[in-house]
Amino acid sequence: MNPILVSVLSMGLLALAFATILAVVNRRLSVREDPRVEAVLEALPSANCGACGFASCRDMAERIVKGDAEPGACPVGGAESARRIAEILGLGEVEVVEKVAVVHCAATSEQKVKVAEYRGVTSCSAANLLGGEYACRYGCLGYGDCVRACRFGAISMVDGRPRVDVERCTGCGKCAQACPREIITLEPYDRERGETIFVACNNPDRAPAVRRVCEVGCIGCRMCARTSDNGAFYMDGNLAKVDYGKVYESGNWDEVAEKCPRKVIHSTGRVRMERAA
Amino acid sequence: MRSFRGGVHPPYNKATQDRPIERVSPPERVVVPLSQHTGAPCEPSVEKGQEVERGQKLGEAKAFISAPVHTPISGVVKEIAPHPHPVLGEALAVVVEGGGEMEDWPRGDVDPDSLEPEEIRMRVREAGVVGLGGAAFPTAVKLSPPKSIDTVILNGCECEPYLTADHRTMLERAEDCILGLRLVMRAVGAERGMIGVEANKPDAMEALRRASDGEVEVVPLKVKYPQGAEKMLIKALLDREVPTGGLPMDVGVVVQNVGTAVAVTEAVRDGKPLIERVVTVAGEVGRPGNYLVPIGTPFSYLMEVAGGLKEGVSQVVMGGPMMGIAQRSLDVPVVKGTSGILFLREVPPAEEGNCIRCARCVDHCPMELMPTLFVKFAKGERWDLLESAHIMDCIECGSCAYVCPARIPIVHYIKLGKLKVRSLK
Amino acid sequence: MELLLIFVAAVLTNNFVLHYFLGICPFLGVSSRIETAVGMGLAVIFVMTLTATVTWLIYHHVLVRFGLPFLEYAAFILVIASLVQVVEMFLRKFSPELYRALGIYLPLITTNCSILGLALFMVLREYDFIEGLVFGIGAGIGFTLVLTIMAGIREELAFADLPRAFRGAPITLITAGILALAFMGFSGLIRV
Amino acid sequence: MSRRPWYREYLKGLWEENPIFRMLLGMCPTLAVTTSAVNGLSMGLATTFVLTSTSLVVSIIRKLVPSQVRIATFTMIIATFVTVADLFLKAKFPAISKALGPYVPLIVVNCFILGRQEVFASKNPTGRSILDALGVGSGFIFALTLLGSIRELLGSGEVFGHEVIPSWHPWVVMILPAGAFLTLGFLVAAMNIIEERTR
Amino acid sequence: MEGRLVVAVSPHIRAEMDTRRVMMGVIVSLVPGIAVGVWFFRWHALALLASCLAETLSAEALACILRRKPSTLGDLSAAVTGVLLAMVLPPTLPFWAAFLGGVVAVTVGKQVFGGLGQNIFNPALVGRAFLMAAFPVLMTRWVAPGPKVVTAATPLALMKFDHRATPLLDLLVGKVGGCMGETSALALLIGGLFLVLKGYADWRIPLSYLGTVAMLGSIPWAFRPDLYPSPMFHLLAGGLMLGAWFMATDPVTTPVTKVGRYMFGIGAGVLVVIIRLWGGLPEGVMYSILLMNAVTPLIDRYTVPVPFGGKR
Repeated sequence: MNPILVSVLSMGLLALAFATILAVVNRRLSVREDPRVEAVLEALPSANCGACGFASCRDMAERIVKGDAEPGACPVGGAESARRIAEILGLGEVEVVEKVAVVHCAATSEQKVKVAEYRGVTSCSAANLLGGEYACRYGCLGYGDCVRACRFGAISMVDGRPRVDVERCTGCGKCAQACPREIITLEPYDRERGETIFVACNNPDRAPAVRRVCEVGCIGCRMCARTSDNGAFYMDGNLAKVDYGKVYESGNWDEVAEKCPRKVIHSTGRVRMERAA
Repeated sequence: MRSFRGGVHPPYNKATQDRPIERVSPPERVVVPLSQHTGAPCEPSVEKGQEVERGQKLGEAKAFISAPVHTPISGVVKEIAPHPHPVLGEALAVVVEGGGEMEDWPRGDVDPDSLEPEEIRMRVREAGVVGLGGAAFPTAVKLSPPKSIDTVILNGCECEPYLTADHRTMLERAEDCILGLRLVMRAVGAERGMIGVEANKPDAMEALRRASDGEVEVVPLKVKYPQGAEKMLIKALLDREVPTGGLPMDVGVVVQNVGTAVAVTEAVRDGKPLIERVVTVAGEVGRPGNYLVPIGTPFSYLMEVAGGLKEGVSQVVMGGPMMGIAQRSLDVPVVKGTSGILFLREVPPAEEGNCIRCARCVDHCPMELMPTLFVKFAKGERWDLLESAHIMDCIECGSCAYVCPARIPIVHYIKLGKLKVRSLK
Repeated sequence: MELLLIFVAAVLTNNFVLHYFLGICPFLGVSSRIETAVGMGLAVIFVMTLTATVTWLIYHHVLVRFGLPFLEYAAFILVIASLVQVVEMFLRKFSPELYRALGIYLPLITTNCSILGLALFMVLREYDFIEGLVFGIGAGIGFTLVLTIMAGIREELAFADLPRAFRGAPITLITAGILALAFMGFSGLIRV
Repeated sequence: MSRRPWYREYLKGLWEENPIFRMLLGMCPTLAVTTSAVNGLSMGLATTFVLTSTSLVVSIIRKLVPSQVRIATFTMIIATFVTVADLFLKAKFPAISKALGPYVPLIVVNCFILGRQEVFASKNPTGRSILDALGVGSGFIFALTLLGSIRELLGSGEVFGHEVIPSWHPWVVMILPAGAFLTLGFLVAAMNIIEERTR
Repeated sequence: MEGRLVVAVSPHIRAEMDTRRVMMGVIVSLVPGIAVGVWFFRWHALALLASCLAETLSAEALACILRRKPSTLGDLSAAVTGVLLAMVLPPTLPFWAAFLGGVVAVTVGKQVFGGLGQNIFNPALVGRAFLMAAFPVLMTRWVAPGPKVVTAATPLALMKFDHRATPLLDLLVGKVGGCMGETSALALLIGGLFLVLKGYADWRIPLSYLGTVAMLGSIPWAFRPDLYPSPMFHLLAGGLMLGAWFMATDPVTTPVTKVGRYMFGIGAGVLVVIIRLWGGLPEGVMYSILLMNAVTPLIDRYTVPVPFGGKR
C-alpha cells in the first residue's frame, strides 16, 4: 500500500477516534461557567496585585459577576475598567470618584519631640504598641509601613515622614490601611487645578499640649475656619478639618493656607490631569 | 518536683527578698487612673473640686468586667483628665491633692463559713479588687464562674526575677493569705485549696503551713520560669491542661495571686478598698526594697523614697524583667497591677540577627508552640497564616526571646501578629 | 527484579527533572506551593501511566504494524493532547478547587516534555508493555517527588531575604542544581 | 500591537521577550543540550527552523482554524516540522543528531513555540509573524549558545572546540545536570541585574 | 537619670548565648578533629585549612559588600563553613580546588539564599558536593597519614571494593586514609560530645542518625559477616562521625521540631546505609545529609507540635 495513503488514513483514524472520545467526555463532564467571568477578567488589569483585597484578578472577576464586589472595586483599573465591567454586566455608567492619599502629619524628625529610645521591630505597627519614640501620640512614627504597603512606589520617607508622589498614587488605600495611627486618608482632588488640599496634622489636643510635642502641629486657632469664604474649613474639637464637599468651590483656599500660623494646610501638588479625564 | 515542659532559668536577682514590707507615706498628689484593670474603664463618680475621704470611690464600675477605683488619700479632686498610664500609654485619671500620714485601716472580724458567696463577691467587687499578679483581671468576675469549680489555687510562685513582693506578703501576712483563700473557696464553692510556691522560698512555705493548720496544701514547685503562669501552675499542681483558648475554670480551677488573696481578706473582713499594694522596687536605686504604696503614687515619688537613682539607668520597667512594661517616663502612677518597678542599667542589644533556626525557642516554649513560625510569618506579613500557627495561644512569657541567640524580639513580633490577627477578624 | 531496577532508576538515579531535564516548565511554575505541587504531581502520575499504556499500544499495534514509525511524534502528541484534555475536563467536573489551583498549567501538561519524553524513551529502550507501565509510574513518582521537595523549599524561601536578582526562577534553578548534586549520591545504585 | 515598526517585531525577541532569560520558557532543551557551544547552536537553529515554519503556516491558515481545536492543530503542525528537522539532522549531521538525542523530537513540546502561535502568529499577518518567530528564535539561539559556551569553557577550557584557556583542569560538573542548573540560575540572575540596571 | 529611657517589648533580660557563641562553640569542639588531622597530614592539612578559611571569609565579606549589608563576618558562621569544608576534603587537594570549594560553599550554598539562617543546604557540603562532581579524580585521591605521601584507599573503599576491613583501633585513632578531618572517630566523638553537652547543638540528630546506621548496618552483617561490614565499622569509618555530630546538627538546615529532628536523623541514617551497601560510591554521609536538608522544609511543615492544651 502507498505509505502516504497509509499515513493519512491512520492519522486520520486516530484523530477521529480521539475526537469522538473527547466529544463524548466533553458532553458527560461539561461544567457550565459563566462567560461573563472571562469577559470581566479581560477588563481587569491582571496585575494580581491584591490591592482590592481579593486573592487574584480571577477571584475578583468571579465575585463581581456574583455580585459580591462592585464593578469599581479594582483600584488599579480605575474608572476605565469600572466602565467596561459595568458595560459587560449591563449596569450602565458607574461613578468612580478618584482620590489620592494624603498624610495628616508633616513634622520632620527634628520637628517632633523625641522622648524615648525605641528598640524593637522596625515597623510602625510594632512601634505603635510601645508608643514609638516621639512624644506626639497622633503623629507619624516614621518607620515607613505605608512605604512598604504601596505597590506603586508612590510613597517615600523624606526627613522622617512619608511623602506621596501623587503622579504614581492610584488611590488604592493600602497605605491608609497600613498606618496604625490612621494618619493617611484618601481625599478627592480639585478637578480644575488637579491638587488636593489637606490638613497636615492629626493631633486633637489643645494648643499647649500640641506645642509641647511638636513644632508644626495644628494648635486649633480657628484661623482657617474664620478666613474661609464658604466654610470649607471647620474645627473638629481643636483640630482643623477640610470639608471636601465645599473646599473646591471655595475661591480662597490658597489664601487660607497662607494665613495658617502653623502652616499645616498643605497641597499635594499637581495630580496628573489625564487621570481625571 | 512537680513542674511543666519547657521554660527557662533566668538569673533570679532577688536581692530584696530579705527586706520587710515598708509603708510609704503618701505623696501630696496622687493620680488615680479610671482604668487599672482588664475590661471597661470605670466612670468618674466625683467632680472637680470635690472633697474626698480616704477610701472614697472615685470611679464607678458600670460594666460587668470592670472594677471601681478609690482614693488612697483624703483631699480635693484637682482635675479629671488624660494622664500618662504605665500600661495604656495615656488614660483618663482623677487627680487628688491632699496628703497627711496614712494610718492602718481599722481591722474587722469575719467568719468565712458564715458568709454567703454572694456577699463575698459583692464586698470584693465594691472594694475594687483585681488580680495583683500583673494582669489585673477583676477578681469579683473570677469569683462568679459559670462552671463548677473543685479547686482554688493560690499562686505564690513569683517566678519573675527581681520581684519579691509576693514572697514578703506570704511571709508577713500568711494568715491573711489563708483567710483569703478560704473566702475564695467559699465564694466559688470549691472543696480543695492549694498554694503553689517555688521551692526557693522555704520560709514562705513554712509560714503558710503554720498559718493553715494543714487545711490547705502548700506545694513546693520546681524553680523555673514561667512557673507562675496560670496554665503552667495548674499543669504542675493538678496535671490538668487548660484547653487552648480556654480558662482555668474549664478544668474546674480558679487561680488567685497571693497578694490578691490578702486584698480579698481586707475587702471582706475590714471593708477596705484596694487603695495600696506591695511594690518591689529593685535595680539601680539607693534603697531597693518592698514598699506598701498608695495607688496613684507617681513612679518619680517612689523612686525618691527608695533612695534615688544610681548612675546609668537606661530603662525603667513596670513588673518583672520577663513580662514587664518599659516606661517612657517616671510621670506614670503606680496602679493596681504594679507588682514591681525595676531600674535597669543593662539593656539587651538593639541589633536583631538572622534566625539560625536553632529551635531553642521551640524547645523552651511552655505552651509548646513554634515561635519560629510567628517570627517568619510576621516578618513576611502573612498574618493569615499566624492564626493557624496558634499564635493566640501564646502567653507572651518571653521565654523564647530570652533564649534566642540571634536576639530577635520574638515577643514583639508576636504582639504585632496578635494585633493583626485580631484586626483581620 | 528488572522491573524494580527500572522503577528505582526512574524515581531516583535517572530522575526526569534532575537528570533528563524533562518537565522543567511546570517544575519552575507549579513548585511554589506544596498543595499545588502535589496536585500537579498526581495529575502527572495519572497522565504518565495512561500515556505509557496508550502510546505503547499505538506504537506497537498501529505504527509498527503498518510500517509507520516515522509518524511517532505526531501520533504520540495527539494521544497525549487528548488524554490531558480528558483529565482537564475530569478535574473541572469533580474537583473545581484543584482545577483552579492548577490553573493554566493543566493545558501545559500537554506541552510537558516529560510526558512525550516518557513515550520516546519507552520506544527507544524497547520496553515491553509491563516495563513501560512501571517506567511510566516511576517517572511520574520521581517527578512528583522532586516537585514536592522543591515546593517545600520554595515555601521556605518565600520568607527568605533573597538577593533581588535571584528571586523566582534563578534561585529555583540553583536549588535544583544543588538537588541534582545531592541526587548524585544515588548514582551507581542502579546501572541503566 | 501591529502599530510597532516592523523591525521591532524582530528585535523584541532578542531581549524583552527573550524566551529563556525573560520569559523562562523552553527550559528543557536549554538545560539538556548545552553541554557545548556547538550543541547549543544546533539546537537553537533547529528550534528556530521549526518555530519559523510553524509561524508561517499558522499565520496563513489562522482564519481557517476554529478556536476549539487550534491548540491541537498547532501541535500537529509543529510535530510535522519537527519530524522534518529530525530526519534532516539524522541524514546530514548524524553526529549532532546523536548528541542532541531525544531532545530534537522534544522540540514538539517546547512551550514557547506553541506560546508564539497562541499570542502572535494566530493573530498577526504572515510577514510580522515570521519576523517575530525569527526574533524569538534568535533570542533562543543567543541564549543557548551563551549557555553552551560557558559550560564548555568551564567544563573543558574550550569554546566551539577551540582551546581558550590552556591546561585548564576540567570541571566535570559543568557537563552534568547540576552544572546546567547552576549555570542557568546564575545567568538568569545576571540578566535580571542587567535588566534592572538598564531600565 | 541622664538621657532618654529605652522602650522595648519584654523580656528585658536575655540569656548570654548568642549566635557568635554558638558558632565559637562549634569551632572549639572541632579542635580535636583538626588537631588529629594536622598531626597526621602535616602542612597539607594546615594549608587546606588556611585556603578554605581565607576563601569562605573573603567570599562572605564580598557578598555583604555586593548586597550592601553590614558585614556578617563577626557571627563566625563563614568561619565554621570554612573549617568544616577543609575537614571534608582530601589532604592532597590542590589549593585552587579548595579555594573554588570555598567560593561555591559560601556563594551557592549560602549567600544566594539570603545569607545566614536562610540557606536550605549545608554550605560546606554544597562546596564539597560541587568539588566531588567537578573533580572526581582529585577528590578521591587519598594518602596514608604520615610525613610521606603514600597513596592509600579509604577504609570504606577497601571494604566496598576489596571486602577488607580496617582494624577498629586504627579507625578510632585515625591512622587511615580519608578526608583531612574525618579520620579519627575518637577525636570527633570527644568534640561532638562537648558540642552536645554544652548545649551548642541538639543531641537528637546525632543519636538517631548513629543509632539508625548501627541498627540497619547490623542486619546484613548478621547474615553475611564476611561480606558486609560490622555496625561498629559503619559507625567509625568514613565521615559518619564528622557528619553526624557537626554537619547534621547545623541548626539552619535541619528541622526545628523535636519529632522532625528524629526523622532527620533516621532518614539520613537509612540513606547512608543504602548508599554504602548498594550504591556506586563507598561513602554516602554527605549525600544523606544534603538529601535530608532538601526535605527539611517538608518535615518541619508536617511535624508542627500540638500546642499545650490542644487536642492530642
